[in-house]
Amino acid sequence: MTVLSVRNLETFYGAIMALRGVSIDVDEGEIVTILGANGAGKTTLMKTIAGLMDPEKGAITYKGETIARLAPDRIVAKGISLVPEGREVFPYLTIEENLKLGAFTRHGGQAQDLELVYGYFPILKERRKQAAGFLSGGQQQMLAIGRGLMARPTLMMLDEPSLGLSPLLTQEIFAIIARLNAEQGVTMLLVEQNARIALDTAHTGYVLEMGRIVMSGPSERLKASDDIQEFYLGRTEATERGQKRWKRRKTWR
Amino acid sequence: MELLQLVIGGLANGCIYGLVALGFVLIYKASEGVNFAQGDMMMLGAFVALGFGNADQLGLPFGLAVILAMAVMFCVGWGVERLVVRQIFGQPQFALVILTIALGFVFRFVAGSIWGYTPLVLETPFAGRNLRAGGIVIGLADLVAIGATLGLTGALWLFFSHTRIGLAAQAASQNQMAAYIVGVPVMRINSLIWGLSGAVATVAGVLYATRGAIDPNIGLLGIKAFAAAVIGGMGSLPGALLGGLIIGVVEPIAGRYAPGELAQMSPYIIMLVVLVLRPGGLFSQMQMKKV
Amino acid sequence: MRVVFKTSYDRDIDLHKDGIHRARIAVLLAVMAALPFLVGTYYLAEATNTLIWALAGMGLMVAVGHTGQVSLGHAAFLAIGAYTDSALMEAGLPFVVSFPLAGLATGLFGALIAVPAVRMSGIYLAIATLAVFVIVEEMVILLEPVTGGVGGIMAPSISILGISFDRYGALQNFYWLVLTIVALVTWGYANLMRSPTGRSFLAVRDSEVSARALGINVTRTKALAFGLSSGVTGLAGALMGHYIGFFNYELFSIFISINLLLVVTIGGLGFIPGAFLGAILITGVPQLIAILRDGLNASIGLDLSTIPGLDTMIFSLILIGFIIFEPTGLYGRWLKIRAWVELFPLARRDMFRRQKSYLKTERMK
Amino acid sequence: QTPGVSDDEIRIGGAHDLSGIFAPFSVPAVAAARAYFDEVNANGGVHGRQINYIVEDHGYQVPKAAQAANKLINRDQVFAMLLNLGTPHNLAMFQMMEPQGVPNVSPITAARQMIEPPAPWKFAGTSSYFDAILATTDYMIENEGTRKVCLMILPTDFGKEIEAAVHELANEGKIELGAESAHKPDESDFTGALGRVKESGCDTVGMALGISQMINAIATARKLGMDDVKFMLSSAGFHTVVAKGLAQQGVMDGVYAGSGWQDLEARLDQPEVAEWVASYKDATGEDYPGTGALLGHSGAVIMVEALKAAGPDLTRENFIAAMETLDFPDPIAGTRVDFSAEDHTAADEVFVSRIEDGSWVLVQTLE
Amino acid sequence: MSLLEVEDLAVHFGGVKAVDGVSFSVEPGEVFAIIGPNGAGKSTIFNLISRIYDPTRGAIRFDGQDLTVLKSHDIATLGIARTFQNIELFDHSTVLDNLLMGRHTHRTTNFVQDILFLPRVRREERAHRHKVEEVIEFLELEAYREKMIAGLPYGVRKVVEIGRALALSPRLILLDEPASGLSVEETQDVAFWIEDMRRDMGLTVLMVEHDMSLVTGVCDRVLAVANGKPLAMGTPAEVQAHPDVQAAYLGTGAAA
Ligand SMILES: Nc1ncnc2c1ncn2[C@@H]1O[C@H](COP(=O)(O)OP(=O)(O)OP(=O)(O)O)[C@@H](O)[C@H]1O
Ligand SMILES: Nc1ncnc2c1ncn2[C@@H]1O[C@H](COP(=O)(O)OP(=O)(O)OP(=O)(O)O)[C@@H](O)[C@H]1O
Ligand SMILES: CC(C)C[C@H](N)C(=O)O
Ligand SMILES: [Mg+2]
Ligand SMILES: [Mg+2]
Repeated sequence: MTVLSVRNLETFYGAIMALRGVSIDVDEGEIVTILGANGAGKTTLMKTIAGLMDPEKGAITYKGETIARLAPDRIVAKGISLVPEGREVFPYLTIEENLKLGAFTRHGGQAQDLELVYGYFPILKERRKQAAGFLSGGQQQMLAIGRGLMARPTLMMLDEPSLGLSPLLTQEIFAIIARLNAEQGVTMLLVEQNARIALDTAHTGYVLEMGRIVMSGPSERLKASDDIQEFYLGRTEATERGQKRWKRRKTWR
Repeated sequence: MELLQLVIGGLANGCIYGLVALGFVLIYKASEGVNFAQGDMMMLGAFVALGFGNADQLGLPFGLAVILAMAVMFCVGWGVERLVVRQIFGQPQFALVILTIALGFVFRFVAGSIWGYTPLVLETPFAGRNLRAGGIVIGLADLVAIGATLGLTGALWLFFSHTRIGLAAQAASQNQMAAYIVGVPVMRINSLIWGLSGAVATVAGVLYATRGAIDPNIGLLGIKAFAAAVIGGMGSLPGALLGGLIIGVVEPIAGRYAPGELAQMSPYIIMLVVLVLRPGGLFSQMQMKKV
Repeated sequence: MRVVFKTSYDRDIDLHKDGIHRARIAVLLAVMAALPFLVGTYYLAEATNTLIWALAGMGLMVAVGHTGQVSLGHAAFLAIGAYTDSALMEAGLPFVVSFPLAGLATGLFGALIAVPAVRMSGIYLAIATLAVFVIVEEMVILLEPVTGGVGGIMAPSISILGISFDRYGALQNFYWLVLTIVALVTWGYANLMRSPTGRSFLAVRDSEVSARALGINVTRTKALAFGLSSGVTGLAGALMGHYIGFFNYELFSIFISINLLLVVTIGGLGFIPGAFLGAILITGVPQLIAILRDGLNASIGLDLSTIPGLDTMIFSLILIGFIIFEPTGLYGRWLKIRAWVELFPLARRDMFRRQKSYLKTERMK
Repeated sequence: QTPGVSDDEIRIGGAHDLSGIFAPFSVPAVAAARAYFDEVNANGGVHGRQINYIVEDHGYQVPKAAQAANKLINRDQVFAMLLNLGTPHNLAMFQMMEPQGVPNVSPITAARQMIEPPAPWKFAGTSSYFDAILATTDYMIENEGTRKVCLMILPTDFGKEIEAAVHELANEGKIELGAESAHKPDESDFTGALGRVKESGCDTVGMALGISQMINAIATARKLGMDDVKFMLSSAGFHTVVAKGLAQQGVMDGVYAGSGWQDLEARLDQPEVAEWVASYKDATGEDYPGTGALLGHSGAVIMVEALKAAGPDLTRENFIAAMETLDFPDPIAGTRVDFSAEDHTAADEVFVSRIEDGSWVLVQTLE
Repeated sequence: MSLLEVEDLAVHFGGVKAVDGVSFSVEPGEVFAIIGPNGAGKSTIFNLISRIYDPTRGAIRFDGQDLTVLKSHDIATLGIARTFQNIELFDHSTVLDNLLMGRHTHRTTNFVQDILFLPRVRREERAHRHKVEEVIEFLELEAYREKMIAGLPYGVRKVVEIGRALALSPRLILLDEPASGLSVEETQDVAFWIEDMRRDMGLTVLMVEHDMSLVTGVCDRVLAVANGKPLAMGTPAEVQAHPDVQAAYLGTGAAA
């Protein structure tokens, strides 16, 4: 069943049109990833779904309900949580307060989830009484992910969760994502630059370029595509040192 | 002995600054915005209380009048947020400064239109009643001011540090987007806080009114109270109180002992000294950014 | 939209991006210079007043708009400029000497107080400058031999090369004098903003850490900006003194500081034209309200002046309207209108809709 | 062609503080003046001309006062100015009025500069603060045993005038000077200054503060047990609300004020006064006309009387000449208006009043 | 002589020993990487070099000059430029202006000359712009030249940061996670740029990076740190093979 469906979404920053008619579907229990180059509009899409930005046109339905133009806090209350790009932690609050705020819309069961998050990221437990603003970049990213988990969402949107994380932690994060999805049936919408691990984890993928969806399908099929290999997976021959630099034109343009 | 007398009077006076300062801090804590109409909200609160309480107006009992006035001013604060402040949500803080400077004029106009510009005296049960203890005289009004201020500061402190909404308000001031992401209804919390600051301003206004007469321009006191909040370290409730008390106590002591013009300058000199030594105020809430 | 082809770096360096732009400025200047022949005394005096406010606004703009230093104390710099200029003229110096000296003295004073103040920012600096303002105010009262104390002084009459530039005796000349000064300062200001100094101001405003990492001495930059800011404001103060003719410390009240803040923010923080737009708003709109009010009374007999304070109230509502309509200042709106005209008929309404925006704490520096 | 005068209209201007800290004076003054002009206009105006009173608001800001003067004189071409408020504001406007000789009638400030240095177009409403305090202090020396005077003032021109008067008496050796303290308009605790008063052993305090401040300071003094100290206020403190406010605080004895007019309350039984109070209430909805209303009314009366006296052929010269001939009683202010070529002050009396039972009671009238 | 020498460097924040006895030296023309788990103290080492923090102990020398006695704004004058992990651009200026601000250490005019815009200011300005255009061309930022930073996507900002550092014409450039948030394709560009910086511009590069493909691709030597302490140092291959590094940092699928 489709939990989230986005139809012909257009979003502007003033005069700049960042989304030019985007349509995606996310099925229940699925992990969907969105790939796309810099400035493609991935973050804009996530923010529009989360209610942080107002679309000019188009529809967003979540479990059959229209959620476009709702206030963001109402959307969270419906079970959609976003781990935003660039951490966005509360710098003057302690780590524990940050995490507790993650569960703002919920009542009860916080303590248990707090332990769960601390279990994933022991460093957060060690520092729990410290102001979040002094954490290292990667630690803040852990906190942002932890905070997203605290909401116990039914649809979790992650905008570049691996940003600034060590290789080890990146693997762990994706393991957590896969496990939450498998064990608790949390639906995931994932934006990630590390396309390899994203496609390995996701069931379905979309490619967003210049504010438009240019390609979509099951991850396996995407992985097999030449364009994806070239531009998102980085076929190794092209990166060898000393090799002449040339760019192949993307065939969907 | 005389010094003690000065200090006590100063403390009571400082409490009024502190109370107005609390209003500033409330709004700052929830949105990092500065409400330049805070002093005028105090003025309006005093007039509303006068409208309910004075014999030639509605003539309600004093306590009831104050409570009703607080309720009315809660609605005024709340409404101002809903109708006006919300329109510039997410815009640079300067917009709020201009907006509230203009709102101050509107409040003054409203008060002037209803109650006129001639000073009026609020009738209170404690005006002119004094307690004497060992050569020290304390006005009943002073005691009420000190008590009310301590009570309100404590209650607000508890609100911010120990309630879900208080924490959410602080979160909202630090990062509005993140607060929304975790489901905090940022705008509704702002309305609430504006309402609260209206109610707090009313208490300050009533206490101020016990010391003389009120007219639509008493909101000017807001500037000094704002300074008190800032030297306390804007954003800290105890800091606001402390800032208010410092200014309140310095004033009479300097008035008594400092020569000539220095007496008038002294609160400002103290402000300058505090800020030079602690550029973020006494209870500094500033941090260096981690890069 | 007109596309400008850039063929040399000078295209970017020049003040005007193309000939049309340059021509527009020239026409504006010509009209301004011809104003005394086009309008009567009332409007000419108002124009002079507006120019002086724009000058003061540009002064404050350097601090608030370009280095992010908020000041509630700029009325003090107006005062210092006015009193210094008058004192120097009383001492026998001609205006052409006393005037720049007044600016210089005010600038030095500003830079001096900026040194301990650079560690403060935002509201903290605002309150520190407010305190400085009050102290200056007291000093004005105390320094009675120079300032006339509470009683105040008459501004000396200006004459240059035997020609009178007195505000009341020769308003046209005074207007031209003010116009010349304002034009020169605007030119210098525009130069500053296209030069390394100006860029270092912006750098300090947006990120102090980065500025340091690029080798910018933040303390010195801020002090310089504050000094320039107070210097220009001091010049405006001197002119304001001559314009009003009589002043005591009450001329330079906290309300003047607040009005100046309105000028720079309503106009558009960080944009030179914003200072002019803001000055027009702050000086012109109240007059316009008064004139319309008189007109209503005369035409349909509706006498609004029976409601005390209504003028100020309407002005406040206009301010509120403006700030809700365009929270980042009039200049921003002007740019949008221009974009709309240039794109015509391609512009779409939704292109100018305000997208939701969010604030983050400013307590992290 | 006289500016501001046409066959059926006379334009009078005024720059007031209708939204700033002195609105308590200006607002009722303008209301009262308007009410009077409306009455006159309803009865056909003066020599067939309707009076058009153009009112500008300067909010107690000097630059705005200069703008107002520019508009009134250069755009509206007013014939004369009436009830302009504020000393520096008046002085700034004088710059523009002087070259044209625009008559300035009854400005709301009792500073001496309003008529000094003398000029044909300058007229003041009441005696200056200076004269009032001189006279009042004299009275208090005589009747209240005042020997040593302390001062608590705002550093404004009216504060300075009071200071000057007290100093002059001290120089003459009539009194001794005690502690002097200056204050700010937003000060609200006077314990310290009163401590100095106590220490220097003054029996009388000359006070020139804001209205609320004076109530506060006197109440504080009584609270501190300074029961035998007398307070002397100027016309700026001669306000009904001061009497009422101090009564609320339970203190009122020994508070005196010297001013250029009489308080209304005691004279409500006089028919003219009662009638005016009633009509003022009707016109404004305010309960009770205060000081400002009284000043505004008497200014308007003077203006109308002078216009009448100047005759149908109105010029500024014959207006000024007419002003100088005025001599009539003003029952509302309780004064006698008499101008002459040498005397450009309307009412030269000084009335010393004292608060009793929450009301001002006249204790002496001095010429 | 080494260009940059760090000796027994340490800084403590309250109880947190962010950096605790780190020593290394960077040779001229070298590309040197610091890797390590999150919170290991990598950015803090950068912050110590740029004098944002005062070290608790230890020495930092650049070209023989002791950096710890300098102010943070003096560092750039010596020819050390840096980027920030979380992007610290001047948000309300254009890309071009951001890059021009990078030229600050090369200005010789004072503010009076600037206000009068003397011919000399113009001459210098042309030179600055020339240099900046080179950088723009190098980093392929042409499309963004006149854009405000505030509206740029994350990836472009990262590149502008590099550009601003390059505009300074430094001798040593410190890059804090230059490839984070970049796609594989863009990361490859970064690799090429680093190559060129070293080869064509003669720059020495010190970088922090989590993308091991970039590290192995361009670095000569790698220092691994954990908990503020050094873990291993050597060629990329050596360090990657180090068991402690694998356990603390790379995890099982070390190839990534
Ligand atoms: N605040 C803004 N103002 C104007 N334009 C913006 C703003 N934010 C983003 N844009 C534009 O919208 C487009 C989409 O940006 P978005 O941040 O969604 O990209 P993205 O796919 O998330 O990129 P990245 O991978 O770098 O995060 C970009 O072209 C960008 O220039
Ligand atoms: N100013 C500070 N105050 C308190 N602690 C700090 C401060 N700066 C850094 N720390 C702490 O020092 C440790 C090292 O931080 P640093 O930013 O150097 O990590 P990093 O190695 O760059 O990590 P990442 O890969 O996540 O960016 C962290 O635990 C951090 O919380
Ligand atoms: C009205 C008076 C009480 C004061 C007067 N306006 C002044 O400024 O001097
Ligand atoms: Mg993005
Ligand atoms: Mg780091």
